[in-house]
Amino acid sequence: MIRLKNVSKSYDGDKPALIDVNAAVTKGEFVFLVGPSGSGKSTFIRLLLREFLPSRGEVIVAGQDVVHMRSWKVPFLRRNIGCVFQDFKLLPNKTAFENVAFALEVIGRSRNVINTQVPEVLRLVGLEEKLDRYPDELSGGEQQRVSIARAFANRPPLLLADELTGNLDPATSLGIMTLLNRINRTGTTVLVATHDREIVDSMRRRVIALEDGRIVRDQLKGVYGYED
Amino acid sequence: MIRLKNVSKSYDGDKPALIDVNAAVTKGEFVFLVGPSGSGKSTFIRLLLREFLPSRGEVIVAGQDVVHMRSWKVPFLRRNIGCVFQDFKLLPNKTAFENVAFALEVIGRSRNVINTQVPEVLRLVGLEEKLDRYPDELSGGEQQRVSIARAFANRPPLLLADELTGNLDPATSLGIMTLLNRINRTGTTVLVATHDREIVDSMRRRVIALEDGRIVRDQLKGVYGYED
Amino acid sequence: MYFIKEALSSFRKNIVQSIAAVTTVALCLVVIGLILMVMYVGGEIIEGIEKKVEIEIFFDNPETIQSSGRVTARMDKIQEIENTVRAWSEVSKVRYVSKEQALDKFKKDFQYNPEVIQNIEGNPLPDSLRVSLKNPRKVDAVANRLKTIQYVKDLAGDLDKNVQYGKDTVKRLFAVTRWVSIAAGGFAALLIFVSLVLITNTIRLAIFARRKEIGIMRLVGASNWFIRWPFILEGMFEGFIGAGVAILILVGIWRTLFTNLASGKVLAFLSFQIDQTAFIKLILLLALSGAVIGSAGSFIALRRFLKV
Amino acid sequence: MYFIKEALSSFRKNIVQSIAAVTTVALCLVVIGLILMVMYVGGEIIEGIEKKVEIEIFFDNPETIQSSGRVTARMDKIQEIENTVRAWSEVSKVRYVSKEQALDKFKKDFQYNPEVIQNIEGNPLPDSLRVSLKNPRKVDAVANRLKTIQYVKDLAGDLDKNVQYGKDTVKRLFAVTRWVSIAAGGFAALLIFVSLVLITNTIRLAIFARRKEIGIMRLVGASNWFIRWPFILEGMFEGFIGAGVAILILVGIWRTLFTNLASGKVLAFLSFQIDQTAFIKLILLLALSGAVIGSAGSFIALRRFLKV
Ligand SMILES: Nc1ncnc2c1ncn2[C@@H]1O[C@H](COP(=O)(O)OP(=O)(O)OP(=O)(O)O)[C@@H](O)[C@H]1O
Ligand SMILES: Nc1ncnc2c1ncn2[C@@H]1O[C@H](COP(=O)(O)OP(=O)(O)OP(=O)(O)O)[C@@H](O)[C@H]1O
Ligand SMILES: [Mg+2]
Ligand SMILES: [Mg+2]
Repeated sequence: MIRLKNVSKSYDGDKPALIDVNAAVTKGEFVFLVGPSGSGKSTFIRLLLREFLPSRGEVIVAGQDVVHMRSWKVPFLRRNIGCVFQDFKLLPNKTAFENVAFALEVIGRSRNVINTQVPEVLRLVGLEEKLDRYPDELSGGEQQRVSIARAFANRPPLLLADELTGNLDPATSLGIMTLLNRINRTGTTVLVATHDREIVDSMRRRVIALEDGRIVRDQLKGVYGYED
Repeated sequence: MIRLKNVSKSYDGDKPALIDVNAAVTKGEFVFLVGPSGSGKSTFIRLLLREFLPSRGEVIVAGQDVVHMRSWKVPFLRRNIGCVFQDFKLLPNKTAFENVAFALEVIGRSRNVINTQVPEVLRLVGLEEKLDRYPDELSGGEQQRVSIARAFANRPPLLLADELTGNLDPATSLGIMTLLNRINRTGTTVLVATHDREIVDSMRRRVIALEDGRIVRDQLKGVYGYED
Repeated sequence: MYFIKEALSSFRKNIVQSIAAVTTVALCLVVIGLILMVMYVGGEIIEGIEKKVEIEIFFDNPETIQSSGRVTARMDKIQEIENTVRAWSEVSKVRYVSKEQALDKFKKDFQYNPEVIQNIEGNPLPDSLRVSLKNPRKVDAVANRLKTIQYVKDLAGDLDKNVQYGKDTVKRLFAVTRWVSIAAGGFAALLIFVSLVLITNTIRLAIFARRKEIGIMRLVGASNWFIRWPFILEGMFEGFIGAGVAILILVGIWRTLFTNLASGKVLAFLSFQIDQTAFIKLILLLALSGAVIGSAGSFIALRRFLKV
Repeated sequence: MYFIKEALSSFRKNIVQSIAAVTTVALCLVVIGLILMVMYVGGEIIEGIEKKVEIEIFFDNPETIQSSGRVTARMDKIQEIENTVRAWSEVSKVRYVSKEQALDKFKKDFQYNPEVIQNIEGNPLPDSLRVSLKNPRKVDAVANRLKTIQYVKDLAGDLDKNVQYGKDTVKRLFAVTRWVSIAAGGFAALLIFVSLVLITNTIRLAIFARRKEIGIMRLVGASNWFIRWPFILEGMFEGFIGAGVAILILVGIWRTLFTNLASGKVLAFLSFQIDQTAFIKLILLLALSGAVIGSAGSFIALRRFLKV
């Protein structure tokens, strides 16, 4: 599903955010991406989405070479990836409903499907009462949940999540993780970048640990880390 | 330092975000504000900053009646409050350095003071190498730390922090909390809204718990909660 | 349809930018519309002045002709010339002015100098034909052609002296009208150019302010055209409304001017008139260009944010 | 100073909006500058035409005077009138036209109708004084005052007939020039108004796009003036640069027009000239108004985001 070969990425001139990263995630896996702040987790995820190109190396997502992909094909790649962004990236002029609906409109779903599916997804993340709120009328955690709902609304084969639960209390986090688990069990590949030691430790899934842009650990049934 | 009397706040027409809240924080205290997502923590903090007025009740900060305050006095109130915002609220057109410097320029500090103090503060949060980065060239956690640096750059008597460590790994979080502790010991009143059970439980400070807009617990040397 | 709904809701939700765009389009079109109106009216006036250019053929006095022995059928010959010339496609009107009419005119011109009139004995003035042209700019060619007519040669003798059209005056008049038209046209072109730049500027600013939104849409997998259509429709919509507002303002100005002018005495000598069709054409032109400018502006402004 | 540094860096960092604002200011000022120039030149031309209005005093023929027994010192009396009138503050020029000069002119006017000239015996034309005015609009008053001079009464006899200034022509001329000025002035006023709206619009859009930033500044404790100054300075700066660009463009247009016109023959009869001072004044006016508009625009646009 995902393969990175000798990938490096440096933002213009700076010391690289990712250095010589090699990783492979097979279809249906559930992977945590951990590492201290600024270690390159978001960069990793944004490379998979082709938000930008790597400085060096090869990135293959769902069998497609992301680096040499024609630019008109990029939207089609992204439609197969659901992504929860660290800063949510909600459209400020659309309500929670419309934000989620947009991801479905993009792939041409009919009004009918949208009208039944969107409230359903928002219910799953506990926002059934806030469908018509604009992002700035939602609390931080609620915005994050809208972003989560949008990411899996169209049931993509690959789900990326950057700092999935940073603004959520432990109880809600647990609910979301259970949800992800269920989605994963239907065959979706899931990659979650997180700082939440509690969650990583309790789930015991594969853990890839980054530090200063390098992979320092890649462990099946891993834990958050050894430190402190 | 802070006193709320029968405070309610409802955003236009909706079910209220805070209901009949009474709380008092004395000078020098260290208080955690906890509660599930959407329970009103951010609303609580924004009332203290007079980002908006309560629907009912009295808010007193540093001896001043915030509700009946003349609007030209508001900037002076805010200069005595350092605040870490849940969404960081960094100026996109200013570098990390300039963002922190702005908080000092506002209170009329000289260039000299700024040039020595700002790098010092940014060093404390571990960003000494990224002074000249713009916010969108920083990782989520780094942005959060710039926001933290800005909040205590001018050594305000009151420090508010909304979701202080949501984007930080446990090690960095611990560093920040140690820093806050030190600042608190110099006499600064600190109020932290957080979901980080680990931190709350390890610090054993006063905990105010909100649920659905009501204070459900106010406990000295408290812990995050009983759930799960 | 999805795109239209999307465009309308975006128009509503970004009302500040929408209003700015509509205002810009409206004001620019009002200015352009006004200058087009002025150019139209000015053109009519200039045409009116140019129409006054006429060629005069002065005929030799009958006595002179008599002496050369060709008296008979003089009026027939003149009639013949008149008919021939009237048939020419360039000619709009041919008028015969008799000796007596010429003298009347002369007396009127000199009414304040009675001495001049008193000292004239008999009627020394010649009779003449006055030829008006459809297109006064052809006056040179027509005059030359007139001089080749046998009867004109017969009756007017010294052609250079007797076939006249104030060559220099005409030249100067045409030079002036030409320069006025060029200047007005240049100014109008400048205004149109300026308007285009200002409108695309406004739209560009509005879209620039939403570049983050566009980025988000792209990250969620929207194709370029999926993003573009609502913006283009919104621009078109704004252009349309702007043109509508411009039309209302223009009609208002037009009405006030007309009532004011009709009540004053100015209308009379300016022969101020625009026909209905020209006005309707102007309106449609404005509405259309508003929509085109709006959508084209959006399209252009979007380009730089849609590089995948 | 802090605010200036802040304004400059903001100008640089929001380059898209800055360019938009500068372009808008520049283009609007170019259009306004052009119309002011055209109005200035047009005013000169109109003044030139109006200057041609003159009052003619035709004197009765010496024979007539002789018969009433007052021949002596006729030229002295005319000289006397000339001197008196020349001293009047409204009068710019007084010119004596003798019988002979008048006849020469008459002969030239009628060169193509030799019969008319041949039939005039002697010189029936009168001698006259031609009075030009500084302000041609006072022609009525001056004419009436002329008629009260004793010598004029003596020498011109029938005053209504012999003191002449083409009353109707003058009235019509003034009506036309008045309407042209009003129309041009109205158009200029409209352009200025439109420019103001468009410029504040652009600045408003730019500031609107940064409303979040303004909100953040306020949350961090910045006072309203602390926020406002950089924006105002930035607007002033944009206005200044815009005016500078406008001036460059205007000078460019001016130069090209001048060389083109000077080489053509048009310059001659339009007596196309602007004096240096007027042009410099225009430039300074534009620069100043650019800065004022820019800063005022910023100030206005900021208001709604600075309600604490
Ligand atoms: N646009 C950018 N330009 C320059 N440097 C950048 C940019 N984005 C990120 N960086 C740098 O790259 C490094 C990795 O960033 P990244 O966002 O991947 O970290 P992260 O692991 O997601 O951190 P966090 O947990 O704080 O979100 C950081 O040092 C950051 O400063
Ligand atoms: N501008 C707003 N307009 C309407 N409702 C709002 C607005 N801001 C917040 N709310 C609602 O008020 C409630 C409390 O919001 P608040 O932001 O205080 O929650 P919170 O405790 O900070 O949650 P989180 O932990 O997710 O940040 C939520 O239900 C939210 O939907
Ligand atoms: Mg990150
Ligand atoms: Mg919150």
